[in-house]
Amino acid sequence: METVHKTAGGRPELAVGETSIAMHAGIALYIGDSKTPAFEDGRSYLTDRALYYINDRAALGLPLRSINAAEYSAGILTRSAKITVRIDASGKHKDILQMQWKWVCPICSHVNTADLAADNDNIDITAQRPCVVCGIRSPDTVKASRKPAEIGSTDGATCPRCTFINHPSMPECEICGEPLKSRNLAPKLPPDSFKAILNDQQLHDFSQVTSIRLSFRQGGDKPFYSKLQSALRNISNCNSSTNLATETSIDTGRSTPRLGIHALEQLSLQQRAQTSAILSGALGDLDSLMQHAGKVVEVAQNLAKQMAIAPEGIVPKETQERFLEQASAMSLAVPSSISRNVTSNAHGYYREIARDLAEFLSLPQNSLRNTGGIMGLADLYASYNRARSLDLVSPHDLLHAVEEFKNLDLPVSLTTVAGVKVIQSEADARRAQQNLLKILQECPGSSVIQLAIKSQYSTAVVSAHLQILEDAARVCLDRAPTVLQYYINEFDSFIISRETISA
Amino acid sequence: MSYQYPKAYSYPPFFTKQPNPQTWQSQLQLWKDFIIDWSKFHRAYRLNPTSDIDLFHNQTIDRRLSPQVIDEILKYMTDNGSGEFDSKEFVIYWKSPEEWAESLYKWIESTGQISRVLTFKELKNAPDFNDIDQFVLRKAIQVLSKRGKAQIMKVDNVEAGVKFF
Amino acid sequence: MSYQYPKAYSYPPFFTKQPNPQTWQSQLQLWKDFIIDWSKFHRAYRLNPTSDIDLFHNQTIDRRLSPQVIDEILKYMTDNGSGEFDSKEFVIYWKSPEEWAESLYKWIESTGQISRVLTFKELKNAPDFNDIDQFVLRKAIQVLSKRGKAQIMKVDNVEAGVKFF
Amino acid sequence: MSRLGLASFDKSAKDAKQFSDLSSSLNQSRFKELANQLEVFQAALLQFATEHRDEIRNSPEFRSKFINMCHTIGVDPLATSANTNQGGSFWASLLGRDINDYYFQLAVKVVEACRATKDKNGGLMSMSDIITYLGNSNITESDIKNAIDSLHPLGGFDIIEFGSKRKKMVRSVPMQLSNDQSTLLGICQNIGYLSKTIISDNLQWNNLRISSALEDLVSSGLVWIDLQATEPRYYLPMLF
Repeated sequence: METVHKTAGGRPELAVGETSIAMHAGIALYIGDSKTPAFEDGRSYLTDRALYYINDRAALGLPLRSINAAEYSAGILTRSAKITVRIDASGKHKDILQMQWKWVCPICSHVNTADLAADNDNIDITAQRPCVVCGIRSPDTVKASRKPAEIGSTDGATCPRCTFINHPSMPECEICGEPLKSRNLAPKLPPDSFKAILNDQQLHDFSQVTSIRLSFRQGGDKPFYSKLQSALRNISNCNSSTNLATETSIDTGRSTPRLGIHALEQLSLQQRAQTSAILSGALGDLDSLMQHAGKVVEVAQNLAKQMAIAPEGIVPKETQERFLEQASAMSLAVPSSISRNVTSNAHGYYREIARDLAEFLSLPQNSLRNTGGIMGLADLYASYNRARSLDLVSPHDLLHAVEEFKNLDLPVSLTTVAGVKVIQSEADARRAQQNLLKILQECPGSSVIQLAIKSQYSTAVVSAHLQILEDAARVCLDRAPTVLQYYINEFDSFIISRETISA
Repeated sequence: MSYQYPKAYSYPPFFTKQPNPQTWQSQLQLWKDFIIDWSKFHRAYRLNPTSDIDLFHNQTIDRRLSPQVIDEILKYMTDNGSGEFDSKEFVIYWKSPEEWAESLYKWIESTGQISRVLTFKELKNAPDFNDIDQFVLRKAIQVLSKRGKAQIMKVDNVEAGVKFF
Repeated sequence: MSYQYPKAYSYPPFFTKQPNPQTWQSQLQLWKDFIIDWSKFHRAYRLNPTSDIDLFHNQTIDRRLSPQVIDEILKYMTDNGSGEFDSKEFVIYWKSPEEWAESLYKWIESTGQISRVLTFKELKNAPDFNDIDQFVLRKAIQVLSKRGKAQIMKVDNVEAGVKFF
Repeated sequence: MSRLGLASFDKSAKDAKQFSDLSSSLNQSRFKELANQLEVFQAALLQFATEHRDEIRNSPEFRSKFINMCHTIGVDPLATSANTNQGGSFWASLLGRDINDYYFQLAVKVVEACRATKDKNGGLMSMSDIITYLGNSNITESDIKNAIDSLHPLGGFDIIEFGSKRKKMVRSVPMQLSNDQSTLLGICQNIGYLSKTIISDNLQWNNLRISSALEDLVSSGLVWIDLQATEPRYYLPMLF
């Protein structure tokens, strides 16, 4: 039995081409016959190559090859069903027990995994690597807080260059990055849970373990057992046959080298069978997957809804931030009231697109001047992505990017004209209005469509500008029998000329 | 010498009520001035808003004011003291009752007819009063009586004439 | 291979001037493209709007364009540079004078006839020029002369030929 | 794609009660447990997508089913672009950038198709016409629907249905279709064209109602008129 690496998602990191067959939660792992608190509740994964046991404290894996036999004992009354697995402990697998450790950094609440190589006799905890995100080495005992001032100033590490009082465990100054003379913090013992194991000497050298027992507290034992049996049969067939490295993953690009024609035939045969099974199964899988997912997302959204009205104090800022980040990464339909405080790096990204957009609009052929200073967001989306042609930007991101214009003091702003979301450049809009006035000067009584043809602006843009000019009393209209026509507003000049006569 | 129509009269938007309030105000004013100017030239005292509407219809550019807009203009003129309705017809004050009253009193004084009673008919001998509209004349007299410079004399409750002081 | 009429040709409203100005604009454009496409296929240079109107008359669906609408379309094409009237007939530029001028000059260069005088008839030997319409050819030459690449030579005031530079 | 009813969340009267329940239920551990669940879901989905990456990419039917499935559970895979600097959205890594690009490219083409034909059809174009216009056979109507849904944040594009055949039309111009207008467009789809007699026979409307509805349709460019029939006929625009 060896420990394995876990993916960020808490699943065993599978080898190339390893496909998972079954997974069940609510399982307790007995080492030999005795229970261990660390493995009270976890998930068991079965793949075509190994049996894994994972919970938030540890990740153990047992290659199917080293399993001699698996026995099933049904659950009676309170005793839950169990599967006992006999292991060939002939030492074929000299492993170094590697426990994998997961700890949440109290500063930035990033989940780190640390490797603690513990070979048989001494437990040597290689110096814990600092938290990947914020670089703080996090002995559990230090109650870190962002504001260094809180802890005694003598305790803080003042930065030699900018005299900023840093948090004692900061490797370099938060402000100017000057490396602080890092006082070598004695590697503290890992979190208490690990100590528990050390105390009650439960920790075995797994390589000597001859049998483990999986106790199914939440049912699902029978299907898991039958799949385990069939997986073991496959492995034994493979052992007996030419030890063929069957390539089961679809993505042939990463296939392992094949051996001879015979192998090739069998491979393509198997693959065709595999893909058709998968394709038909896929949708089935998809449905079952989505059912499960639906529940999770629903819970997430209910919580998001409650967090929307939670007063600031109830949910700590960092956890809310982390949840938001996760939710937005999965683009959960998080209520807008929450997503307004979109995490900072999202803003950074939107500002990136906004700058790119501004550049795009500065090119003469794209300038808003051509369209009368106004462009609908959908049209912008089409022409901008047409120009990008690769790595297209989603409508949702484009909208957020356009909203960033005001922060970059670009002369373009997001507004709504006649119910349509548009971007408008004040300068070009005024220029367009002057242009329309000039056309009306030359041909008074033009209709919207005539103005649109002469100015090359869209009819929507022309009517928007006419509305503005009318509000400013620069233009007035004539409801001719069939069509609405526009004139330069000359009423005032009539009044003045009238006064000269009657004065 | 035929009447000189103002430039606005051949400006098509003149016949469309302008949505912009500011423009509409100047439009109202222009219509008022035009109507006064036109009726002064033609010494027309009365206007029937439903029948004589050729004033509001420019054949050459085929544009006309809609009845509602005509009403709004006449209401504007009433508020503005440049005319008022005498039942169905609209009386246009291209010369205001005050102006009429003043020139009437000046004539009474210059012809030494203070404290004499004159019939309505005799008053029409005043300069420029020959074709004065009865309604307007009466308004002028009211102005003078309010100023205590004239009084309508009644004989067994029938208006006989006016006495000036 | 017979001419493929566009789908619009069998769409009855295509033969009625659309009241909506925007729709009418796109209808004009459709007719222009159709006329150009049709004449290019048939290498027809001229069109008499009053006589050869079968182009504007779809027997199968019994719809035809009225003469006024035909005129509006031809006027639109003129403004748009896709043709012009040569007295009664309308010359269709399914290939614009500029394009003709370019291919003519390329041929003159490639055949080393720069600075030689060629008669109009000889010009028809240029590729694709065999059935070129006289009016269009002349237009092409005008384009070249404006660019200083060609000049019409006259002999005792009669056009004899064209010299290229 | 409307949010999962969250928009209708009513903050008003029941806040007080909500707070008391909330403080008791919403504590650190519950939240942590949820975070775990989210991670398991992400991992399971990632695992699934890596296994079925080719199906998702190649079969349009599978692709739109996958995306519709995501919509039903309130997850919008097309919401974020592929290369957000958060290392690419979860979905981009899941679906692969070319899926995102596929739908965003389609959205671009739909916008262009509607713009190009706006003058001829008044900004109302049938889904089938769009597919013909785009000339690419394996685009399905649900692909177009997903593309248009993704345009939702930008506004200006939506899908309306009318007529007994519930024909889907894409509307790219802000217009308010009155009921009368939609009914007439529906009939026009079935019969091929409209005329005053056809309408009065089918709907028994009075003349004023008929002519004003027809006039509205013409003035908004939604129908073309043919005056050379026995009586004026009104046709739906065609994809010329």
